[in-house]
Amino acid sequence: MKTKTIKVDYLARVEGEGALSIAIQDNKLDHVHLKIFEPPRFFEGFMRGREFSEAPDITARICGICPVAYQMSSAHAMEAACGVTLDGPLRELRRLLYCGEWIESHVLHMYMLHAPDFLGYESAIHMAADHAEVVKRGLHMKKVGNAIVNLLGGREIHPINVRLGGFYKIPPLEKFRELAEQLKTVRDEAVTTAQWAAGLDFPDFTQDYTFVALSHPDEYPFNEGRVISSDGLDLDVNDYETRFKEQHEERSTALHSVLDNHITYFVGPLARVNLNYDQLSLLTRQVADDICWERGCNNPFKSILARALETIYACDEAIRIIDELEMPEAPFVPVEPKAGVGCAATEAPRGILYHRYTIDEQGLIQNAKIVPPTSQNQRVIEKDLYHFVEQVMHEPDDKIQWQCEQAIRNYDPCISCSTHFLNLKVTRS
Amino acid sequence: MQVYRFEADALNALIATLRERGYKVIAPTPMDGAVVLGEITDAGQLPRGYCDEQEKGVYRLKKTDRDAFFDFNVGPRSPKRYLFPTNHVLWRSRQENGRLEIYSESDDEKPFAFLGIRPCEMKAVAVQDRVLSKGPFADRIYSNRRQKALFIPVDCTRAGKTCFCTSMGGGPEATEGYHLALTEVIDENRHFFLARPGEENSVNLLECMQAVPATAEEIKQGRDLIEKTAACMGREVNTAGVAEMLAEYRDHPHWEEIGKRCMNCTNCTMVCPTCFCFEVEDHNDLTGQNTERTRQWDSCFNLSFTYQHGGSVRHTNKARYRQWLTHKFSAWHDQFGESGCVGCGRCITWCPVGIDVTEEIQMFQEKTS
Amino acid sequence: MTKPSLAVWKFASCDGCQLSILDCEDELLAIAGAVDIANFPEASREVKPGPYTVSLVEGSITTPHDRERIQEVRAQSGVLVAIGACATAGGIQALRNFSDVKGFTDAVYASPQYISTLETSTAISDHVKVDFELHGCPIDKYQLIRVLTDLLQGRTPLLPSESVCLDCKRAGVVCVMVTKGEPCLGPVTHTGCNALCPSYNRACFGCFGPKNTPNTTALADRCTENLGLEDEQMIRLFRTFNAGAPAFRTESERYENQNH
Amino acid sequence: MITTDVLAPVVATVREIQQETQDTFTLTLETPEPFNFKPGQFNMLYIPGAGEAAVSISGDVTQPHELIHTIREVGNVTRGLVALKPGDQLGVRGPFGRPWPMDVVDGRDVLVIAGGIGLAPLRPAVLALSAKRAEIGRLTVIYGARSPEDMLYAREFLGWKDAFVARATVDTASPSWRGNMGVVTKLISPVDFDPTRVIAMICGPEIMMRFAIRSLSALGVEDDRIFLSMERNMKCAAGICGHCQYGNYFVCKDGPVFDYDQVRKLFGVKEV
Ligand SMILES: Cc1cc2nc3c(=O)[nH]c(=O)nc-3n(C[C@H](O)[C@H](O)[C@H](O)COP(=O)(O)OP(=O)(O)OC[C@H]3O[C@@H](n4cnc5c(N)ncnc54)[C@H](O)[C@@H]3O)c2cc1C
Ligand code: SF4
Ligand code: SF4
Ligand code: SF4
Repeated sequence: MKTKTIKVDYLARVEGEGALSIAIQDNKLDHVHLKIFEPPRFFEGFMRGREFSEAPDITARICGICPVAYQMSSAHAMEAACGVTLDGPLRELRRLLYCGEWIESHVLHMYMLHAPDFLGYESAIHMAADHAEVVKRGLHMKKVGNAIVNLLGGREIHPINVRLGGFYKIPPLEKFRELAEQLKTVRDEAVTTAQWAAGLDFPDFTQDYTFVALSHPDEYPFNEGRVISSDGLDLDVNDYETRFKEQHEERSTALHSVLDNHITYFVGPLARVNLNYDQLSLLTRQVADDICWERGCNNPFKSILARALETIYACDEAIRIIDELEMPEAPFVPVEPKAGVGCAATEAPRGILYHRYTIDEQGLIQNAKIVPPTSQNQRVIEKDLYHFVEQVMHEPDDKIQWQCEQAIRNYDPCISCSTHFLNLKVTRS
Repeated sequence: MQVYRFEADALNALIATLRERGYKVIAPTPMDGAVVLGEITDAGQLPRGYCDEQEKGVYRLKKTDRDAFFDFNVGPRSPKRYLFPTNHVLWRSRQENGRLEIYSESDDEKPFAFLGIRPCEMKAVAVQDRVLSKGPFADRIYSNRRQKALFIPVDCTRAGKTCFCTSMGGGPEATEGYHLALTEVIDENRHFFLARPGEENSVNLLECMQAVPATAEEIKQGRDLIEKTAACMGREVNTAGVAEMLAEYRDHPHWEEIGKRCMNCTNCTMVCPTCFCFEVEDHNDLTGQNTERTRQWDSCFNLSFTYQHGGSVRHTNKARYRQWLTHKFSAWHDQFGESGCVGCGRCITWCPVGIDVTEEIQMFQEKTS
Repeated sequence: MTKPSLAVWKFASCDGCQLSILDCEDELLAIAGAVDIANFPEASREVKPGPYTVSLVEGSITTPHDRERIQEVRAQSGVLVAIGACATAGGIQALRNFSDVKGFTDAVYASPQYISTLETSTAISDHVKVDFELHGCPIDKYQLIRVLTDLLQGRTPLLPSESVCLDCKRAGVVCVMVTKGEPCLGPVTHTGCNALCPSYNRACFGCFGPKNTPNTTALADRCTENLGLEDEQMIRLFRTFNAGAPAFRTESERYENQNH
Repeated sequence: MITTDVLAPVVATVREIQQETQDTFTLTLETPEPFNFKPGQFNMLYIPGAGEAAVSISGDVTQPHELIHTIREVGNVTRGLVALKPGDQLGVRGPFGRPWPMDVVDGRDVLVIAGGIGLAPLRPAVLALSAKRAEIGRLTVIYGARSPEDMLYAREFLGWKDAFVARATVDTASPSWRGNMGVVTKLISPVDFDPTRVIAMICGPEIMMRFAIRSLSALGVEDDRIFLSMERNMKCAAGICGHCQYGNYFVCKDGPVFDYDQVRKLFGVKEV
């Protein structure tokens, strides 16, 4: 019996630490394991006993790549617990902040983490040697995405300006206006990005997926909406845990989330674009048509196109918000603690991020639950790999390895987020 | 000297004229819960109808039912911030193959017109003059900005709880260095300003405000306000023998006690209008070829301040506080022939833990007498 | 002349500090020109073998495996720079140092028996010699560039370790503690952020860790005696991202043990 | 308008760099203009990216076209200075400071006491004194170093020994060392000078200066005839940055040379 193992001990160009192991026996696939060895950090544990107002700052530290997502989910969950809803300019500014993080994170992923796979480079820095203009475009787009987070959040990583009820301080209108000018250039670059990405070589790989995303009647989802799926699910966020459950497997410090105890599902840009296509801006839909985007796309490698489309959308939306922006009367509305439970789900760049908190009448946190996008996608990643490896099994190991890594990067997994994640190991016989 | 009077509404004309003449008008304006100095373009940006309440470690901005423009005392910023900028590029250099070129940075800041600063701040400018432009070496940036600046202080008609200018000879009436000194008079019926042109010929500034010679009655009204202010200072220092006492008692155990309370956070030195210490720093690009040398405000409360190879001379809180207080009230006399303190009270208000120089001096006086 | 090499290592962390490198959008290609980025998995698949001229280490030591791994990293590194609150003080995950880790594991994981972890989260310098510490949660990217520039040009990096107040006042920000009575950690916190929080009207929460010679006791006394804070609040104030830094830890324990 | 900027250096070129001891080097610089200075004065030397360091001028006042500095490598700036090669350029500002009291030495004995790198600021004084031997009384130089290998200007020192009284002592040495061992104060002897008339010039670590002063005082040398050179952190050297304050003095402009009468009260206090 010949057994062959392909191992990736340390997955590169993903955030956090993970490994992959594939075993092939007599030319038949034996197993594919995605292992997450990101050391556990116990956020839910030490949130207990903290003040409700601390949640946005503390949970941001779960992930340096999408801290805004954590701040948004935790703030909305706490506000829900206290019976506060934001509207008007404060609600719009929160969307604007999220636009910044989407642009920054999507561009980082497209240009620096994912594109090198398509073009056969080890990294964007290697890629820059032959495609300097492309990389510089990416860096410029990322910079402006970051500039939004910087202005409204104070800094790009772990912003300091988000608080329950709104913000600590609203920067002056003219600063937003300056940003809007830069965003117009970035929107053009985002259109170029989509056209450029459409020209990449996509492996011929499609699967039947259950896509899950938030959905809102009036807008493309960021901070609120019902949880819907491609299979007809339509759930209030407060009922999220009745259908979605997390499981813990030995090979991982992360938890896997499943729908209705057995359904593997898919969250993130591809799910969002598929489920909320009509809410995208006109320009985004026009570009989608130009690049022959198929509605209901189920090739995960094309997630890079979904990201490109969402980047155009995020620029459009940010420009719209700034154009219509009126300064709020106060930077925040007061949020008084109230004993109870609050849930919220928001759309992190990588997919749904769910938070639930129980607080007491003083606002001290009794219980916290956080379900990050990566733990929701982990099963679908493994499943993808399983089928994908079957397709490429005949290839040399180093090629399998690279392509498997690419298949994982389709999901832009953020391992640090999964708190609770990759090495490739292929065993062949 | 002739004293003039103009109506309160005319301030806008003054601001417009100053701007027309090429000045950046720096005046008090409300910001984030305090009255601070900042550039203004319109009298509407003045803190009209605001007053401040100050105590050690506490500052609160309040609305009043009066319409006065200058009904507050000093805020955390002083003219020092403009004449002696917090962060400034001194020069740039370029280095290639061992050759070095140094380019001095010119300072192309517009001249400042300080409007509505306080008599103690005028005094503080005079104190800084001695340090930064009248010593054996003059600081180029300060001296040039200082020479070009125009000063229109407003006398204090209300004393803050942390003020002690009368003890230090700083106020409440502007007496030197000004181009035009104003007194704001407001009662049920009238709201006007008295104006005293300074030594420099600045009478021509009065035209735009349609100022007229003030009546004896009006002049007296202003005088009364200033006298009343002088009589109700929030704090007081008996300066007799203080310089000698502090120089003498460098080893007194009371320093230890203050050391326990002081956080060496530098706030007092940063807000003090006379503190002048600075730090210089080089910034390189990654190639090492291009360098920018900057200077920024420093503080004797910093550990790095006295760093010499092997460690810092003043490594304890107590020694750093002693340096500061002794410098202000004692060494300054030896160095510059006057006190380094003008009694503005900023260091008392803006100390986050409320350490009060007047109290500490009094404590020394009691413990050493 | 061969280019100096740079390696970036991750231990328990959120990846934010190393992301700062990729966030140097204007400087990234210049950095890549000046150094050979030999090992930086977040950015590149390519891993060149050590030794490395400069290693940037992010994250804290929380597992037996990581405790071994940091020794290997040290052995392969010329200059080792610890970056961020996790690497310099144990990070937010050092909150476990104050309670029972098993309780946390049970709270988070359904099958806690699979989790292998240490009782404490500790700074890199608790395990190996660290040549330079860059503070912040996250670090400031401009400070990082300064440190790299200094190291590349053979200088010892020198960053100020004074209070946030120094930069707060230089920036002309109005003090939140004095005008609003909010407990601000600025007076005892290391500069580096340009007084970011106060400039957004909020009190500093100490994400850059303790400054040199911090007088935490004087600050805490003021908070409890004059600003009306409860002991529990004082403990929480000092126990966030730099809870494990000695000065903050000691102060929080003083309140926990009621000896103040 | 003030156009000259006391903070802006001029560019000087390295003519020669010579290793004195393991960690100490002597730099000879050329400046665009002859550089007139007095013994005991110092310059601010600038290395781009690293910053400035105060360094005493160690050259001969009669040779204003060559600017000599002896530098011990301790940190970024000094490391940058010793890395210079002939032909390299650097920034120089100066000269600054109050010099040794060369105007009061005529007709008097002069005692020079140096410890370690402290000989660097005293060298111009020794050279000037030795050039005017006829006008002064007896000249004595005593010098303490860590070890024989740490002695500055070792060859020149041998020449001094022939011309006047020059003695050296070291803290530690190999058995082949024939000279004195122990602290520098042991070499202070009233045989060499008249304590009632002598002018003493001291430079070295503060602790060494303290012991030297104690010995001199014990011999009856008055405070105002004992001169010492102080060292403090300096950023401007022009009396405006505040760093070098020492009690009521600025070391850069009131010093670095003080007579002991001026600083006696401060000398005993910690952390001034
Ligand atoms: C009047 C005078 C004359 C002198 N003459 C001579 C001489 O002839 N020869 C000679 O060799 N030396 C002389 N010195 C001493 C010389 O100036 C110092 O050794 C020199 O400044 C060291 O500079 P550096 O950058 O190499 O070392 P460092 O001591 O490392 O750095 C100098 C500066 O960097 C900062 N710094 C460095 N490390 C720290 C830290 N850990 N914490 C805080 N801040 C720090 C400080 O601001 C300090 O000013 C003289 C000094 C004075 C005042
Ligand atoms: S020492 Fe205090 S009171 Fe005196 S001038 Fe400075 S800040 Fe004002
Ligand atoms: S706001 Fe905080 S950091 Fe700023 S001066 Fe006040 S106490 Fe210091
Ligand atoms: S002010 Fe304090 S909490 Fe805010 S960024 Fe700076 S160090 Fe961190």
